[in-house]
Amino acid sequence: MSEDQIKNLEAQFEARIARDEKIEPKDWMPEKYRQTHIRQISQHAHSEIVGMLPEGNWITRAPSLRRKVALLAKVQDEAGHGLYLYSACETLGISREELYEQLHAGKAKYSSIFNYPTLTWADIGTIGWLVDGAAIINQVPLCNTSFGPYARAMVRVCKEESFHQRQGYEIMIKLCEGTKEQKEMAQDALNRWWWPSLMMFGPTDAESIHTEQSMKWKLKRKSNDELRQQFIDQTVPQADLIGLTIPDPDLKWNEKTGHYDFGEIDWNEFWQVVKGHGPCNKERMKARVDAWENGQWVRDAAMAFAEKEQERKEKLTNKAV
Amino acid sequence: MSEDQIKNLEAQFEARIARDEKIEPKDWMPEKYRQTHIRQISQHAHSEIVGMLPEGNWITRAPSLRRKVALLAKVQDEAGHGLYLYSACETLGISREELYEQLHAGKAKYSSIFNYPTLTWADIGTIGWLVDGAAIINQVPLCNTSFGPYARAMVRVCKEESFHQRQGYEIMIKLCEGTKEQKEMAQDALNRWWWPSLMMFGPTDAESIHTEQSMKWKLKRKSNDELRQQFIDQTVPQADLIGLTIPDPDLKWNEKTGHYDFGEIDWNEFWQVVKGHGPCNKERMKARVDAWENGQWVRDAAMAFAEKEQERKEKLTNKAV
Amino acid sequence: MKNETLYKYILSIADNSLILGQRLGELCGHGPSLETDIACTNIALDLLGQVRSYYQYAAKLAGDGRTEDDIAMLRNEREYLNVLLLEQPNTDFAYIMARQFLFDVYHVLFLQELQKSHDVTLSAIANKAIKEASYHQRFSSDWVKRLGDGTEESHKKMQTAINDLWVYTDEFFHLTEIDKIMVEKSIGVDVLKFKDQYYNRVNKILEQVTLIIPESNYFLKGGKEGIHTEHMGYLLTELQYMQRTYPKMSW
Amino acid sequence: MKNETLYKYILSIADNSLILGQRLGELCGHGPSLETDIACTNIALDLLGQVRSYYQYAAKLAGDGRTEDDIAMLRNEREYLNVLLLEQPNTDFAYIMARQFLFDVYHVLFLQELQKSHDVTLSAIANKAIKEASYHQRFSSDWVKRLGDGTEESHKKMQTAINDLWVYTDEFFHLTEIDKIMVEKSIGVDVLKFKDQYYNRVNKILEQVTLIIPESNYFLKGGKEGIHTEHMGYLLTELQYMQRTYPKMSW
Repeated sequence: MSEDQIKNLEAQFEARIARDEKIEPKDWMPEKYRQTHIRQISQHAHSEIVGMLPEGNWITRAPSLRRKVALLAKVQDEAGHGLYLYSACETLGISREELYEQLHAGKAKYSSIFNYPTLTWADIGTIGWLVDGAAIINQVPLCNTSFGPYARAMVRVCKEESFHQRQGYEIMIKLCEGTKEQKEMAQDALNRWWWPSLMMFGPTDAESIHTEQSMKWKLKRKSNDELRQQFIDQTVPQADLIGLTIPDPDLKWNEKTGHYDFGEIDWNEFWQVVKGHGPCNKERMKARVDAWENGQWVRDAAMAFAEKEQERKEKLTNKAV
Repeated sequence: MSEDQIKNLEAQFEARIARDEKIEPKDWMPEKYRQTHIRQISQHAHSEIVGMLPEGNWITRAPSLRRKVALLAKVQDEAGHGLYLYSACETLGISREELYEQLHAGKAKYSSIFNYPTLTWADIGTIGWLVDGAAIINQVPLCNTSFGPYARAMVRVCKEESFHQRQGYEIMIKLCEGTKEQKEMAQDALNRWWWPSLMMFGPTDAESIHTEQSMKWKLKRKSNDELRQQFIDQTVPQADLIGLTIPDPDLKWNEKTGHYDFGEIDWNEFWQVVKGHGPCNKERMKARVDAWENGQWVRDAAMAFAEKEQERKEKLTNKAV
Repeated sequence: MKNETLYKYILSIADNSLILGQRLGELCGHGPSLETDIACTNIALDLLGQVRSYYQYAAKLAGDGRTEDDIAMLRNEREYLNVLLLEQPNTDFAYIMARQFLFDVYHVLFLQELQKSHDVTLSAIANKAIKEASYHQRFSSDWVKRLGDGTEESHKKMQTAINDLWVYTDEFFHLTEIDKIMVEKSIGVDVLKFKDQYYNRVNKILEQVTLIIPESNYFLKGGKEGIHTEHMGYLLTELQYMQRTYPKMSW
Repeated sequence: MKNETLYKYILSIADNSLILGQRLGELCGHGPSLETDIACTNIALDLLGQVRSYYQYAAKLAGDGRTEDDIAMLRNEREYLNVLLLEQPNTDFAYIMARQFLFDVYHVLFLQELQKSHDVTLSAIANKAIKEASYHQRFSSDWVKRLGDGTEESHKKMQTAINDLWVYTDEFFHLTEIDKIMVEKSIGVDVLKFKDQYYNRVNKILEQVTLIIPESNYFLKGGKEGIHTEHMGYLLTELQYMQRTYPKMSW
């Protein structure tokens, strides 16, 4: 293809996106579009499966059968999200194995929030409430993103995430209605998860890269800071409602802007965790790599068996013929 | 050596034993004496180290700091017993590694009692009270056995075992003085450990082998059944004293014999466990083999380091010269 | 308690599903693939769903204010009545699937009979649960076959798992005093009825993939009488942690 | 509580020994040799002995009827004040010895200072404990050297352990508000005083056996404020099991 032809294709491509048409896997797309989507969708998929770990940590210790069942179902949903996000990613010409390798080699990222430990039962409520809450704010706009398989996956993900978010908040309500110990547990969890949750929206706009291109491709519709503000404005009243205090002395309602002002985020902590030195980065990666490596013989066996079955079937067919 | 010479040596040897002289490792001894002692001493050593496992199972869950410390110390004593019994055995010309190999390959035995699980805290008391109690009855006569290193090891072992036995009984006293739940826990443990404890004295005399030879060498002074009777006669009043019921409906005092009559032992269970099919045989062996295999690199490193140190020392000496 | 025998009988059924569900819950996020993770979680969810129905019924019978959670999480080890097989640890995926398979075949046969119980609640629970159990059986049989007839390594691992867990299968067919009374009253299941069928089904699958059927005259039991293996205590420390640490709270 | 600051300060010392003692207790019977088993148990025994003295003192200060065991075993996770290093699992013998070594060097330096405390009880406990800690330090340093300069495999394992645990060393030198008040009152130890000495000692041993001193600007902390790692919860389920399950009983 000549450079002109490519330019032409690109122009048509951008026009389609501008018209809100969906790009499908078989369609022509610029290599950068493909790469960016592989990176973002896989990062999203990895986040789902790494995200199973902190919550999975409380399955055996859930305080009631009802909560145990709900938590199991939630973690299972995350595995499901991982599954269809990996599938969406595979339509771009990369295998799940390759994506895993990138994760295990530390080349691919996942959401930093999952590098914090779950220390009490209230953390499970808080993750649902804050972490899923933040995720939804990040993800809802993606239901209309330009790449079809990703957009469709996100519709389903967002629906389930909302359910998880409500379920998490309900755990918190219950704790806050409970004994002094339970309420303290809830407050303590909020104290520990609040700031990491704000960091989920990424660096401030001033420091953020890729934004312009992502806006054009509808991978992003609002800036990090706008989304963060939206999250804060939405969450503060929820905390108030159940009598929890946001651990930010600078937080206050600003009549003029119609938003909450808030304190300075500890960006040192943010970068420490992003760079792999958070409280659980090593454990999370070890858990994933161990699961993968310990499962190798199982996957090999399944493959070998499937091949044998195929052979048996073929023999049978040949005989029949 | 001619046959006559050997017979002569054997006669002298038996005479020494008959005079209660101790046989020392450097002394001449019949091969059968050596083999029998290797078998018995190593079996005893193995019992000590396998015996660490059921009790070790409660170290992390001991109910108080005082009990945790006492239990740790007890298990440590058992490791110590293992250590000097292996040493006594090594004087007969076999290495600790070989002895371990025999154990791990299932060729050497250890006391079957340790193939029962410790299920509650009361089991720790019961093991001290009954199992150590039975062990002492088996072992006290060995303090005067003919083979010097074994006899001397047994003096120390028996002293510590008595301490453990009292400590175990004291745990039971405390439970029986406690709440209804605690007393039930004590009774339940007695119910589960009573019969296996009786089996510690081995098959009935009618079924027992090796006894005559062992009597001569003072490896044995009383028959299995006599020792078992002694144990029962000693233990029943101890149970009465703290209000526990021996789980044997046929148990009753026999005025005529001056002993307790007791019910039939389930010899099927005895042989099942001896043959390796008891509740924990597999787990115990796995724990030992795992410890040994996982420790290989550590022992290798220690050896390599020691050699390097030696070389360094030699170099230094050579330089000095 | 008026219906103490029935109450205990219910626990002996429910505890099986609880303990197996707990073991499967440990795995979540650590399986060999996302698909197996999801499937194992599904099984755990089914089992715990059944568990809740059973314990809710037991709680009603107890009538002393105890809830399903009190019954599930506040008994002492000696009061749990599950068979020993189900508390065995997640040694590797072969053990996990062998344990599941050896249980599922039993579970389906058991529920088939329980459907006929004169106790309508038990019969209704069984009626719902059997569909789930049949699915579990299909899943675990498939994996026994896959691993048994996969690679040399997987065959060896599956054989080891079957050998090690085999000693616990006979306990399914050990009738406790409670079982006998319940059978008498046409509430409980006479497990001996389908013992041959159980081993036939199991053996058929094993033979199909050239796994050797263990020959042993020695079996282990005790769980049904509340005498467990040393693994159980540790499982309970986690299962009970919250209920023990924060007594009488609502979550 | 009148002396709440002192009380918490004592816990922050005692919890270190308790949690490390608990970790060592898990090992008993599973070590690479009888000799190491005995030595590790010895260390656990020393630590738990110290622990008892500290908690008995704390119980006296609390004066609310709580015993050493209540304090040791009936707090919630957030109330344990040990540093994160000591709750890290017994991954392998290299980790166990590296963890021990990194603590022992600190412990000796800490107790040296605590001996000078104006609180006579703490000073007396320190006086006794320092002899034990010095022995531990000798033992663990020897093993760091042995594994560091043993085989290629052991060197690699020891380096990995040091690398992974290094991030927890800085927490020793993090002064909490309680620490500061106690230093102020000449009761507590100003750990910053011997920070350089600590790293000098540690580095000297590591260099001696060509282990690379990790260079990291990132450290982890939280334990001193009761914010632990995910390992802690599981450790506590076992440590607390009996006290939680059978409350208010005497053993």
